[in-house]
Amino acid sequence: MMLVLFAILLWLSGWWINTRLAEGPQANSRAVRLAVPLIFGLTVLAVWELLVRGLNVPLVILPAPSLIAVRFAQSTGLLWQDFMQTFVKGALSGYVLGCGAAFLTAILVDRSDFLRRGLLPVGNFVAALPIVGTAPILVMWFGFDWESKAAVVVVMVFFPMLVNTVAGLSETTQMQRDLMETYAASYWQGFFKLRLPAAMPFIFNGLKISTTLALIGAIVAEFFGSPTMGMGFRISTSVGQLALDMVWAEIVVAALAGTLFYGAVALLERVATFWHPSQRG
Amino acid sequence: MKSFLAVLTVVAAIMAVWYVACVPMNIHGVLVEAERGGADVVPATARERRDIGAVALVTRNGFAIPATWAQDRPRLPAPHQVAIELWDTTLNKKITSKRSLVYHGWVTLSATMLGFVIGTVLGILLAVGIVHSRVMDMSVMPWAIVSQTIPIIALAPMIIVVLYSVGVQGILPKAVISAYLSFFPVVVGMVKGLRSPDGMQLDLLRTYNASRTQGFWKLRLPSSIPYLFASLKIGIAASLVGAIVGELPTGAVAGLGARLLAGSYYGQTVQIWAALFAAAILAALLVGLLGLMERVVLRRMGVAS
Amino acid sequence: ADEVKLQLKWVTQAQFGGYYVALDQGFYEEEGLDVTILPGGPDIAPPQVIAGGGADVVVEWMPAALAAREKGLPLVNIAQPFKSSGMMLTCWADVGIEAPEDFPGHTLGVWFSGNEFPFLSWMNTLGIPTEGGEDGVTVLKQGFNVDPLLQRQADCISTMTYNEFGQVLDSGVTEDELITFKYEDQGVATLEDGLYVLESNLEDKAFRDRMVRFVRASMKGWKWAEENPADAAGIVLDNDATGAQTEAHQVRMMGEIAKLTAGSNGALDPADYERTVQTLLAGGSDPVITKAPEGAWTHVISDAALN
Amino acid sequence: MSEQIVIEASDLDLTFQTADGPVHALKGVNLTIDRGDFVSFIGPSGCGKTTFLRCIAALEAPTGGDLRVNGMTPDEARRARAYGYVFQAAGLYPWRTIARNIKLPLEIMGYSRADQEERVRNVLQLVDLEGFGGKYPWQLSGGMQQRASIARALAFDADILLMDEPFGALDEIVRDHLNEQLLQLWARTNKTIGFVTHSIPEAVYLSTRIVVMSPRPGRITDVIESPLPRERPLDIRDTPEFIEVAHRVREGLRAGHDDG
Amino acid sequence: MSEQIVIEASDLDLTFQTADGPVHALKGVNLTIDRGDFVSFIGPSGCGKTTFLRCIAALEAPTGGDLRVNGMTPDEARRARAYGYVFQAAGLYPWRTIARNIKLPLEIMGYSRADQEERVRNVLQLVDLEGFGGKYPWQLSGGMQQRASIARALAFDADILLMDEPFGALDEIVRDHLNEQLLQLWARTNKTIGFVTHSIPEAVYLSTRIVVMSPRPGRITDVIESPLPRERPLDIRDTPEFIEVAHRVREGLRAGHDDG
Ligand SMILES: Nc1ncnc2c1ncn2[C@@H]1O[C@H](COP(=O)(O)OP(=O)(O)OP(=O)(O)O)[C@@H](O)[C@H]1O
Ligand SMILES: Nc1ncnc2c1ncn2[C@@H]1O[C@H](COP(=O)(O)OP(=O)(O)OP(=O)(O)O)[C@@H](O)[C@H]1O
Ligand SMILES: Cc1ncc(C[n+]2csc(CCO)c2C)c(N)n1
Ligand SMILES: [Mg+2]
Ligand SMILES: [Mg+2]
Repeated sequence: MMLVLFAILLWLSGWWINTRLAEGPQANSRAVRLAVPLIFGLTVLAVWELLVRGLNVPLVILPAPSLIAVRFAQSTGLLWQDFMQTFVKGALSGYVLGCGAAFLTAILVDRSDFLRRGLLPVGNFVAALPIVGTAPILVMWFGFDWESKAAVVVVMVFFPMLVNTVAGLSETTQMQRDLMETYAASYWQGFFKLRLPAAMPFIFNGLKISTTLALIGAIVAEFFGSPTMGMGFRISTSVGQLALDMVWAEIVVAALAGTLFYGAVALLERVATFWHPSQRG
Repeated sequence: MKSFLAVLTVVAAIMAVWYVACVPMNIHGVLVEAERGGADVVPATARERRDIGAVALVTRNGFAIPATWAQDRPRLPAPHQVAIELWDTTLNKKITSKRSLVYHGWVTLSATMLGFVIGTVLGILLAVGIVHSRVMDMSVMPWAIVSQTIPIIALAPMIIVVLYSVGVQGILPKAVISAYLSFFPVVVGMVKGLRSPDGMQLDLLRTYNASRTQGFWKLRLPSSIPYLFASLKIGIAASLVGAIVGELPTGAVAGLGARLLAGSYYGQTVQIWAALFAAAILAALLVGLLGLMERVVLRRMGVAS
Repeated sequence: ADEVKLQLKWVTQAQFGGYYVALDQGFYEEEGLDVTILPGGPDIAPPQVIAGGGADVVVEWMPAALAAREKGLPLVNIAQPFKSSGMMLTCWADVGIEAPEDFPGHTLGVWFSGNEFPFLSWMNTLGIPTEGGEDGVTVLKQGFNVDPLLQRQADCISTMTYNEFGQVLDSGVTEDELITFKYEDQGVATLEDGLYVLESNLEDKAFRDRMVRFVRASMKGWKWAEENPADAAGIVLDNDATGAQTEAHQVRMMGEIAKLTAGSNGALDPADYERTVQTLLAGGSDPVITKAPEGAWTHVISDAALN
Repeated sequence: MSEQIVIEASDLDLTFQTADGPVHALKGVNLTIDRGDFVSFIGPSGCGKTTFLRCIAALEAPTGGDLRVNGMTPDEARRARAYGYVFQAAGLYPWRTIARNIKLPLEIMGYSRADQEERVRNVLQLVDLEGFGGKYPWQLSGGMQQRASIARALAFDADILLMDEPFGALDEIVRDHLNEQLLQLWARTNKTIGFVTHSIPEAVYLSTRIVVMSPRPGRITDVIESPLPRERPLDIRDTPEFIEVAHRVREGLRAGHDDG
Repeated sequence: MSEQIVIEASDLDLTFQTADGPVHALKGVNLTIDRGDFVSFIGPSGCGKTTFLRCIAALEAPTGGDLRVNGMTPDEARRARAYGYVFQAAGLYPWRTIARNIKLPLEIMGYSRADQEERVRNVLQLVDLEGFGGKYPWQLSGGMQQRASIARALAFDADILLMDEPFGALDEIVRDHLNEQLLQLWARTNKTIGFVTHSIPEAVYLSTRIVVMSPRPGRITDVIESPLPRERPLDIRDTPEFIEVAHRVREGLRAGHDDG
C-alpha cells in the first residue's frame, strides 16, 4: 500500500516538474523539449515498477521494468540476432522493395488518368485486407524465412506509399505547370524539375508512415511461421513459456527500432525538403 | 461513370492475372492429386517434381491446367472459388448460423464499433488536452507516437489476460485493442484540426475578449470537423484490424478473425480468402459510410464545396 | 450454482469432447456447477490466464505446467484424463528418413509456445543439435496447419494423432507415403491434457469441493464421449462458434482421442509423472526444468471425485 | 488628458526576438488620435503598420514607451471591448451564415437574443447587405464578404474601428465603391477609425490624417493633415487639392524609402 | 502581313464549358500588337484579361476566330519558345536558389553550362538582384521574388513578354519602383510586352496602348493610344496629360462596368 501511495506521489511530482518546465521561460529550448518527454517516460516507468511491486502483480502477467531491463541486459546477443533477422532482413528489405515498387507504380499511375481512377479505389480496397489474414497466406507462398516477412511488408507499405506519391505528384499548382508549358518542357523535364521535388514532402510522408508498418508487419508475420529466431518468433514463443520479461524486452527493441527508423527517415526528410515551410519552422 | 469504367478495367485485369497465377501456384498440388488418381504425370513422383519450376511443370502437364482452378485446398484459390464461398456464406446461410459470414461479420463489427467509439472519444479528449496544455503536448505526444511502433499482436494477449484478471470478458477486451489502434489517427488529426484556425482567426476572438471555452466551441471545434472526419476514416479501418487481431487471443470464438484463424488451422484457403475479402468489404463499407456522413455534416455546416 | 471457468489449451474440438459432453449432458449441472468453457488458441497460454484469475482450472500439457511452476507459478495437477501422448513427428517417406538417426540434415516443423519442450528433450536424448548445420536439424516454427509438409517446406512436421495427422490424410496423402514417429514409441512421451489449478486455491475448502465435483462430472463426460463418439463429436460441433469444423473430422478425432483417454480413470498415475519428469530433466544444455518439482500433483481431488 | 484624445502613443517601442536576431518593428513612435478622426497608416511593407495597430488592439505587447486607449491600457480597452478590428481577409467562418457570423461577437459578449437580431439587421443595412443574412460566406463575392466582416466589427458598441488593409485583396472598382461606403458609414456613426493601406489614393481619399511610416526600424516619418472637406464625392480624386495631398504622401514615402 | 505585327487576333472567341453552362470568356476580340509595343489590358475581374493572355501563350485554345503570334499559331510559337510569361505570383521553386530558378528554362531549353551562368549573371543585374543568386526564394521579399521571376522570363531569347498582374501582390511603393525598372528594361531590350493590370495609374504609366475590357461576355470596349513620350520619369504621373489619359481609362472602365 505504501508503494502505491508512493507511486501516486511520484506521478504528481513528475507532472508538477513537467508543468514548471513546459510553462517556464525555457520552454522552447532544446533541453526542455527533450527533458519533458523523458521525465514523463521515466515517471511512467517508476510508477509501473512501484505499482507492480505494491500490488503484487504476478510476474507472468506484468513484469516490473527493472526485471525487463535485467532480461534485456542479459540477452543482448539473442535480441541482436532477432533484430537482424526481423528488422534488417525482413522489414528493411520489404520496406525498400515495397516503397520502391510503389514509387515506380505511382509514376505509371500518374501518367494515366485512367489508371489513377481505376487503381486507387482498388488499391484502397486491397490495403484494407487485414494483415492477420494475408500473413499466413504469404508465409505459405514464400516459406518460413525472411522472404515471406519481406513480402508481408511489401504488401503493407505498398498502398500507403502509392497513395502518398500519387497525391504528391499531382501537388503542383496550375501556375507551376503552365510555366513548364510555356517553356515547352517535355514530360520528363517537367517530372524531374517540377513534380518530383514538389512531391517530396508527400513521398516522405508515405515513407514515414511505412516505417512503423514495416516493423509491425515483419513481426506479425513471424507469428504465422518462422525459423527459430526473430522478434515475432521470440515474442510468441516466450508468451507460451511465460517469459514475459523476454516479451517486453523484445517490445522495447521494437519500440526503439521503430522510433529510430522513423527518426532516421524524418532526418532525411529535413535534408531533402529543407525548403518546405513545415521544415523551415 | 468514367471512374467506374476505369475501376472495372483494373479489376478485370487483376482477375486475368489472378487466374493465370493460379496455374503455376497450384500446379504442384494438382499434379500430386493427378498422380494419385492414376494420371500420367511427368515427372512421375512428387519428390522429382519438387525442384522443377512451376512453369516447366505446366508446359509438360498441360492437361492439369483446368484443375488448378478447382482444387479443394489450393495455394491460391481462383476468383470464382472465393466468390462462390463468399456468396454461399453470406447469402445462402441463415444469418444466425455459425457458418454465415454475416454472423461473423456482425461479431467483429460490434467489437469494431465499440472500440471505435472508445478510441475516438479518447483520441478527441487527448487532442483537446494536448492543444490546451503545453505539458500534455510535450510529454504525451512523443510517447503516443512511440506507442504506435509496438506490434499490437504482441500486446493483445497480455491486454486480454490483464482485462480477464480484473473480470472483464466478452466484447470489451477486443474493443480495447481496437481502440488502441484507432485512437492514434484521431489524436493526430484532431490536434491538427484544433490547431487549424490561423493567427488571424484567433486574434479576432481575442479582440472580442472571448474566453478559452468560447474559443473552443465557436472556433476550434468547428474548424476541426473536416480533419476529424479524415482521421475517423483512417481510425475505423484501424479499428476493424484491431478487432480482428483481438479475436485471435480471445479464443477465436467467433468473428472474422476467428474465421481467418480457423481457416488457417485446417488449411482451408478458400475460407481464408473469403473471410479476408469480407473484412475488406466491411472496411470499405464503414469508410464509405463515414464518407457519406462527412458529406452530410460538412454540407449542413456549409463548409462543403 | 457454483461457477467454474475452464480454460482450454486449444480451440473447440473433440480433443476436449469430455468437457463439452459434460456441459451438454448436464453432468455439471447435476453437480451444482455452472461451468464456462473458454476455448484457447495459438496466442493463449492457459497458465497466464489462470494466473490472471481469468480461469479456475485449465487444460495444459505437463511440460508447460512444470515449466510454469519453475517460473514461480505453482500449478498443481488435480486430474489426468489423458493416459498417453498423441504427439508424433510425421515425415515424408521419400526424403530418406527411416529412423530418428536420419533426422540430421533435414528440416523439421515444431510447435513452439510451450509445446516445444518434448521435442527439445527428445533431440537432446538423441544428441542432435537443433541449430541446423550438417549434423543438426533445421527447426521451423510451425504454424497452425499441415501446409509446411504438404508444400514440402519441411520434411517432417509435428502432428497429433487425432488432428493434424488426419488432416494430412484428408489432403489425399496415403499412409504409406509417410513415416511417423510417435513420442510414445520413442520413449520420450510426456503427459498431455491434464487439469491444473493454482496451488494456493487448493487450500480453500470450498474450492476443493468445487473441483471434486468438477472432476467427477468431467470424467463422466469423458466416459460418455468414449462410448458415444459420434454423438460427442456432434456436441463439439454444436459448440464450435467458428463454424469451421467438419463433422467427419470431429468424429475421427473423437475416436482417436478415445484411444488416448482409455486407461485413465482421471487420476494421475505417479509412474507416468515420473517418466515425464525424467524425460524433461534429460534436456542437456537448455533443460525444460532444472530439478524435479515438488508438489506438482495431488490425488486429493481425484480420490474424492472418483471414489 | 483631453476628453477628445482616444489613442495616445508616446515613445512606443516594439522589438521582436527572432531566430535571426532582434527585429525593431516599432521605434520611438509618438502619435495622438482624437475622437472622430479617420487616420490612415501608409508605408512600405514591413514598416510596422500592422504591428502598431495590433499594439493598440493589445494583440501585441510593446517593449517600451507608453500607449493609452480611451485612457486605459490597451489590454483594459480590449477587455472593455473598446474597438472592432477588421483584418485584410474577411475571415468569416464558413460554417456560419452571414447573419450568424455577425452575431459571433454578440454571442461572445452576451447580448440578448432579441438585441442580437436587431443589431444584425441594423448593420446589414449599414453595409448594404440586406437580404444576404441567410447566405453562407462562400456564396458571396469578395467585396460582399469584406463588407460583412466590417458589419461584424460594427455590430457591437465599440467607438474605435481598427482596419488592417481591409480592401487590399479587392479589385479597384469594388474598392472605390467600398471606400465611398466607408466614408458614409464613418459620417453616420462618428467612430474613430485607424486604417492601414498600401494605396496612396485610398489613404488620401479616406483620411483626415495620413501617417507615413518607414521601416528598419519602423517609425513615423510624416503626419499629413488633409485639407479636404469631410464630404467627399469619388471624383474629388481628380481635384488639384487631392493630387497635391497625394503628391505629398508620395514624397514622404519616397523619402522614407530611400534612407531605409 | 507586315513585318511589324507580332500578335494578331481577329474575331477571337473562347467559351468555357462549365457545370453551370457555358461561360463566354472572350467574344469577338480583335487586336493587333506591333513589335516593340507595350500593351496593357485593364478591366474588371472576370473580363477575360488572363484568358486572352493565355490564348496568346497557347495555354488555352480559342473556340473561334484566328490568332497569330509571330505569324505562327500560338502553339507553334510556344514550341519555338517565342515568349516569356510572368504570373501574378512569382512562382519560384522553393527548392532552387534564385540563380537556379533562373536557370530552369535554360536547362530545359538546353543552353550550355557556360551560357547559363553568363545569362543568369546578366539578368540578375538587369533586375537589380546581383548578389542574391545564392539565396532561396523564401529568403527574399515579395518584390525581390517578383523581380527574380521577371529575370527568369528574360533569361532566354524570347522577344515577347507576357505578364499577368505581375505586381498585383506588391505594395504601392515597391510597385512604383518595379514599374520604373520595367520601363527601363523595355527600353533597353525592345521587347514586345503584353501586361495585365487592375491599376489605372500603372496601366497609364507603362503602356503605349491601353486595352480596356469588359465582362460577360469578355470583349474589348476601348483601345487608348497613349500620347505620353516613351521616356517617362515617375512624376509624369502628376502631369495633366497623364491625368487626362487616366481619366479616359476610368471612364472607359466605368462605361464597361455599368452596362456589364
Ligand atoms: N510575430 C513576429 N515575429 C517576428 N517579427 C515580426 C512579427 N510580426 C512582424 N514582424 C516583423 O516586424 C516588422 C513589421 O511588421 P508589420 O507586419 O507590422 O509590417 P507592415 O507594415 O504591416 O507590413 P505589410 O505592409 O507587409 O503588412 C517586419 O519586419 C516583420 O517581419
Ligand atoms: N478554366 C476555366 N474554366 C471555366 N471558366 C473559366 C476558366 N478560366 C476562366 N474562366 C472564366 O472566364 C472568365 C474570364 O476569366 P479571366 O481569368 O480571364 O478573367 P480576368 O479578367 O483575368 O479576371 P481577374 O482580374 O480576376 O484575373 C471568368 O468568368 C472566369 O470565371
Ligand atoms: C501456437 C501453437 N501451435 C501448436 C500448438 C500445439 N497444440 C497443442 S494442442 C493442439 C491441438 C491439436 O490439434 C495443438 C495443435 C499450440 N498449442 N500452440
Ligand atoms: Mg501589415
Ligand atoms: Mg486574371
